[in-house]
Amino acid sequence: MTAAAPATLDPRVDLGRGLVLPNPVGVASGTFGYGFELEQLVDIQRLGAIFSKGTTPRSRPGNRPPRVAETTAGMLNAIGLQNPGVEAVASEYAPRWAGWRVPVVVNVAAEDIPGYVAVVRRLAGVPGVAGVELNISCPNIAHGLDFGQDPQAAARCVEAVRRATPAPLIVKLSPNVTDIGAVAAAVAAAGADAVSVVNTYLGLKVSLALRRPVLPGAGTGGLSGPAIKPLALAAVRRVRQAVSIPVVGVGGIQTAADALEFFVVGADAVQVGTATFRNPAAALEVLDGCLAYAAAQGLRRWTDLRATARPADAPGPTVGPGA
Amino acid sequence: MTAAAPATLDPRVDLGRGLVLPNPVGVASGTFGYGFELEQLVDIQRLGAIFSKGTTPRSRPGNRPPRVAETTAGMLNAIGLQNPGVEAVASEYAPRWAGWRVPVVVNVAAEDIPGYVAVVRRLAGVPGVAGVELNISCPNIAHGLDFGQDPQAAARCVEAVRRATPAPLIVKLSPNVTDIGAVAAAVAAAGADAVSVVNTYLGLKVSLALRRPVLPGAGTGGLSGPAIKPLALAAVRRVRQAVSIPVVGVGGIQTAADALEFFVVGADAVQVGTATFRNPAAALEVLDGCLAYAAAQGLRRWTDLRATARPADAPGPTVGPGA
Amino acid sequence: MSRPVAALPASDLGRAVDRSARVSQVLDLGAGSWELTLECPEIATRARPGEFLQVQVDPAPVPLLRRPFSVCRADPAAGTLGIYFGVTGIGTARLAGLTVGDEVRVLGPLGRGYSLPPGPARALCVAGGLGAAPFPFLARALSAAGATVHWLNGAATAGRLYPVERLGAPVDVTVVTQDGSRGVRGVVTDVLPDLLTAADRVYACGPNPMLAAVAALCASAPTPVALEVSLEAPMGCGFGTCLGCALPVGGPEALALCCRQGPVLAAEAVDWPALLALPPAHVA
Amino acid sequence: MSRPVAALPASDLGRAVDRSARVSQVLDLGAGSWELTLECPEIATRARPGEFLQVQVDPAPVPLLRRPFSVCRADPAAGTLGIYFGVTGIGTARLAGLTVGDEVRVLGPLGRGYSLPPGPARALCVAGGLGAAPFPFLARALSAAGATVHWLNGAATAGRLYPVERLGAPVDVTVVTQDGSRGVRGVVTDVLPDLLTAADRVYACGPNPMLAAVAALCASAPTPVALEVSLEAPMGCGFGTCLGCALPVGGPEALALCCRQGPVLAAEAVDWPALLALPPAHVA
Ligand SMILES: Cc1cc2nc3c(=O)[nH]c(=O)nc-3n(C[C@H](O)[C@H](O)[C@H](O)COP(=O)(O)OP(=O)(O)OC[C@H]3O[C@@H](n4cnc5c(N)ncnc54)[C@H](O)[C@@H]3O)c2cc1C
Ligand SMILES: Cc1cc2nc3c(=O)[nH]c(=O)nc-3n(C[C@H](O)[C@H](O)[C@H](O)COP(=O)(O)OP(=O)(O)OC[C@H]3O[C@@H](n4cnc5c(N)ncnc54)[C@H](O)[C@@H]3O)c2cc1C
Ligand SMILES: Cc1cc2nc3c(=O)[nH]c(=O)nc-3n(C[C@H](O)[C@H](O)[C@H](O)COP(=O)(O)O)c2cc1C
Ligand SMILES: Cc1cc2nc3c(=O)[nH]c(=O)nc-3n(C[C@H](O)[C@H](O)[C@H](O)COP(=O)(O)O)c2cc1C
Ligand code: FES
Ligand code: FES
Repeated sequence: MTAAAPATLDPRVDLGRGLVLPNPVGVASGTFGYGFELEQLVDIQRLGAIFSKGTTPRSRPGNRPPRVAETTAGMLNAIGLQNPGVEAVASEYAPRWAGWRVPVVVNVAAEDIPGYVAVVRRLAGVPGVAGVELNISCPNIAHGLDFGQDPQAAARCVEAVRRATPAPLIVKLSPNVTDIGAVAAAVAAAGADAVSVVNTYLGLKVSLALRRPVLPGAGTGGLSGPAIKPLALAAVRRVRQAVSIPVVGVGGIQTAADALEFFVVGADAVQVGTATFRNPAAALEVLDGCLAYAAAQGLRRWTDLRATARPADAPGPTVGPGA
Repeated sequence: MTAAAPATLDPRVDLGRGLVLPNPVGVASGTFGYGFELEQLVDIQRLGAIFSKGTTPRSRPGNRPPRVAETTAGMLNAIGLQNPGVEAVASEYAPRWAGWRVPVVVNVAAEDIPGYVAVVRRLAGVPGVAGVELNISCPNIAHGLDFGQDPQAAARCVEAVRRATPAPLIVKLSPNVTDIGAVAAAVAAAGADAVSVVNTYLGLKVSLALRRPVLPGAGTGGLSGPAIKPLALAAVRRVRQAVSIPVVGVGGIQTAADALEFFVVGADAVQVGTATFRNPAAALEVLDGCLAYAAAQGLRRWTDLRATARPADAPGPTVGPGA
Repeated sequence: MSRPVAALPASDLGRAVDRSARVSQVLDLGAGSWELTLECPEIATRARPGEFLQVQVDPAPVPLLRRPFSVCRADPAAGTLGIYFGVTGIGTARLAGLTVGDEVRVLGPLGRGYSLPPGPARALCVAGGLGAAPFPFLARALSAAGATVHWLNGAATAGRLYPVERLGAPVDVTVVTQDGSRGVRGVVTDVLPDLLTAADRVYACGPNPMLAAVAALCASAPTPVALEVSLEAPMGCGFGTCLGCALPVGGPEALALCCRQGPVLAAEAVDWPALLALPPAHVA
Repeated sequence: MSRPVAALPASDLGRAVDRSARVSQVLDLGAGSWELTLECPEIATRARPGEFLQVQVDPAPVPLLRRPFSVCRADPAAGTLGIYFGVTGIGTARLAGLTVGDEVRVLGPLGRGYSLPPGPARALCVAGGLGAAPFPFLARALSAAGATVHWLNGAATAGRLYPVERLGAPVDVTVVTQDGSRGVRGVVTDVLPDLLTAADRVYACGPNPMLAAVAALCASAPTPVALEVSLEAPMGCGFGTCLGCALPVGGPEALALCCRQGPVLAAEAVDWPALLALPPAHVA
């Protein structure tokens, strides 16, 4: 696989409906604000995309503290969707994004379908908004589960949103499900242009000194970081088998090698999340590493990396995990 | 909570139907063989219980290699239930266990309900077998999912096994589900005496050099180790809310503090798994640490550690994770 | 920038840089406290008193997050930064195990620091234990700005006192220890009322209950004295994108970001009852 | 003990102990290879050639698993053990960064080693690169047992050759490098046929393709020569409970545990085609 003949890489990634990322390395929702903080620290214009903080119909103050807690090679967060609301995003932030080279995709959250619809309607056609990423890992009051934990509920939500906006629509899947492939298939059928895989895993940290969970309320938070990378890779592979729309891989990516591994299991693009907290330039370093690898290996598209069918290398049975 | 008056700890844990562990720290299935290897290295008789390697109706050679792969603060395994079959366990191993102080619980796996029933029948009444732990994270041919991923399938399996044996019956739950509480409730209603929470998480590791998953077959394996501790704690807490039978916590426990955290969220006993690979004496060190803590804190039962209802410490909304 | 829920000014991130810094001194101050000197000319030049650094303690992802530390000393001439810290967990244990020549990544300066008086003033620094960390830097800056500085240095026991003799700035010092092993036996708030009469502004850093008590005394003094406090919150990032470091600053819905709007806040901005109801930052 | 699927004898775990060992020497041998000396009298006394150690390289859980290394030297008098290793990933990088006085946990001796000839014999050790690791110990033991030892030392290039001069045992040495930078240009199997004629038994360690080629030559020699090879497998535990280190030793269903029934196996027990079809251990 070493590059004999010179080959030119096309670094772009088409996520559908006209959303073409200049390169496959974006930054994950909730880890990069609305792009303005890090603009002062790193060259954000080189990124493949910025996925904004989750944005709701109205402004939200977020959860009471503490909101983050470290775990082994991971972190839990229960921010509670603190955000200024879609109106501020559409009227104050988007005009600034309109002058940026990096596409900004607005991550959208709401408590019910009308809420999701209201947010995407407000964002429809707003210059500077390159697309929307639907965070369906929000509590679905009607069913007691998150929208993203039930294929039918997820599909209904996506159908409604699809009707409400002509914007490129990426649906961000929750990994806290029995079969993420089924949810992916449901939202693809409902009109998603692409899926992001995955959101955080339901976790909990205990304070032994206090004899109770560290985070308030139920004590649970979303686990992210290197600890979840093998789980996210398995999820991406499952989704890749279930749908043919583009897949954006996310979960524990710290290095270019991590990102390239997501391409191997079928991701078309990736997002760098928690790694930015450790290293504000993480996503750019991931991008540079991927480009260097592509050059060294003579890749022409990122999909060149996809795992080919596994050769039946040796006989013998194979059962599932935990065995 | 410092011990003013002297209090005496009762270290025992009653898992139901006569299975009383001398202390709450056992070793997890698949990480301690059938107890004989480590017998030569550490004082296994002080353990709370040994949960054996998964045992099937007939001997199994297991998966082809490679079978294990390291991840950040975790490991994947796809052993494929290599085991000598229930007959060898009942006739050769159990007689040796009969002379041991440490209770040995046989972990049981099969491909279908008749298989599970056959194994527990063969073990019923065999001296040396203190109980059975039903590993329902096995592919359920009829449904395409594991038994443990579907509350109804899990319940049917447990009901059949319950009828087939008078032995103490612990059901080991898969965490790869939308709601582990629902599965726990279903198996409790079906006659489980206790539940173990959790088995491994579905994960995958990629070899970039080979451009394919490291493990053979589908490439997925079960993730264990410190990386999953926050996930396992959340699962135990959810199960504790869903059932009133004893809960055995397992997942990422390395230290006494880790084990005590599981008691805080509602575990009655714990299992140490992957940590044994790093340190063959891990479970004993966890036990000693728990006993020292109990003495220092004047605990009388391990359940004294359970989180009391969280005070409404500060106002403000709280939503789910990943937000 | 994310719209802060509380209308407090936010720090200027344009001044922060992320650099690999060489450890040039590791000083064991006893009782589990340490001072580390880092070669980092750019940050040493930019830092102001009360600002903080995000230190990546290990190249391996355990611990995953950086650790926040106040700038304890900044010597632009030498190009060095100092941090003063106590070993309380895995991150600080790793830091204490560093040796001269090791490299750590340091992001800073971050946050909003203490405001220096515009003209000559009588400044009082109130430190509780490791809360002394920002004061060597602040005291020198205050002296340089023409202020007189009184340092009220409190700790549980003598061994836990910041060694003020390391200061190199002309300060008056009052020492208070809970066990009486040095200075006055008691807590800082026992002697604070007397010192307040001779102070125009107070700077405090230490455990939340101490800060709350100091705030109450400053507000209820015959002539109320302006107080700035440095607060802690568990941090995901340190630069305002995780929204993890919320601190209660008003009614139930008013939260400020410790890393951008703090860590130094005017005492009157803080919702003290809500702050005291939080679990200590070190368990989060 | 778990019933091994392949009916090969298993190691005696009763001899293994888990100890904290002090690093007493760290030797950079160049080209990314290192020799580490560990103070560990109990294991130094018990170890036999070809057995291995499970080394916990970091107190933090990254890397999580111990790393297996052959015993390269065991000096019961000095109470020391030596390992010879190449930096190939995070664990070996950590090991190379250790300094004298650091402590690492070492579990051993583990596995089944090379069998020593009962009486005088002509032994041939065939080493490929880092596969030299078990041979310093083996060569000394062979000499002590009255055998003559010929060491066929191969590597890609001179810098990657084990420095046989460190041996301190009377051995004949033939050096082969792929780039011809020292000794014969070529691979060990180029010169092996000649050496085989003067050998009663062959011991080999190195990459699987080399071992397979050596096995083919030993089996097809005019007088077939007994060969023992040391194999690698990704290991979860090192002591037989994870069942992770399976190696193909027979038909499709016959697997042996590298950590208990290996790492040294008789060449004829190995299913060479199946072994060569596996991905290299270092990607698992
Ligand atoms: C703005 C700011 C400035 C600080 N300045 C200093 C200083 O100059 N000297 C000093 O000794 N300490 C200071 N601290 C506290 C210091 O950050 C913690 O002691 C340190 O993070 C503990 O890390 P650990 O890994 O040893 O502890 P662990 O308990 O293992 O850390 C676990 C997690 O909790 C967080 N955490 C633990 N304690 C605290 C705490 N007190 N505040 C916030 N997060 C915490 C850690 O950052 C980490 O994410 C400061 C905190 C903040 C927010
Ligand atoms: C019985 C035995 C004896 C060995 N003796 C030596 C020796 O004396 N000198 C030496 O240089 N190497 C030896 N090896 C290989 C050595 O164990 C690996 O080089 C080492 O584990 C690499 O660790 P890492 O963290 O640097 O690499 P990584 O690639 O980061 O390790 C990732 C995972 O893969 C495993 N792994 C990586 N390479 C190998 C490998 N070659 N074999 C088995 N597992 C691997 C690691 O143990 C770890 O679990 C031996 C292997 C075995 C099985
Ligand atoms: C502090 C924090 C806040 C997050 N907020 C959101 C959010 O608002 N919307 C969303 O869809 N995902 C959110 N996420 C999830 C991330 O976008 C990402 O899916 C997840 O963290 C896994 O990737 P990582 O391991 O690279 O961080 C958040 C994650 C973190 C750590
Ligand atoms: C190598 C290996 C083999 C395992 N085999 C089994 C098994 O046969 N049956 C079972 O129920 N669980 C099995 N498990 C799961 C463990 O018992 C445990 O539930 C899981 O590893 C989580 O705990 P830990 O993080 O402490 O290892 C296995 C785990 C490992 C690592
Ligand atoms: S620490 Fe992330 S916003 Fe303050
Ligand atoms: S390494 Fe665990 S059985 Fe061999």
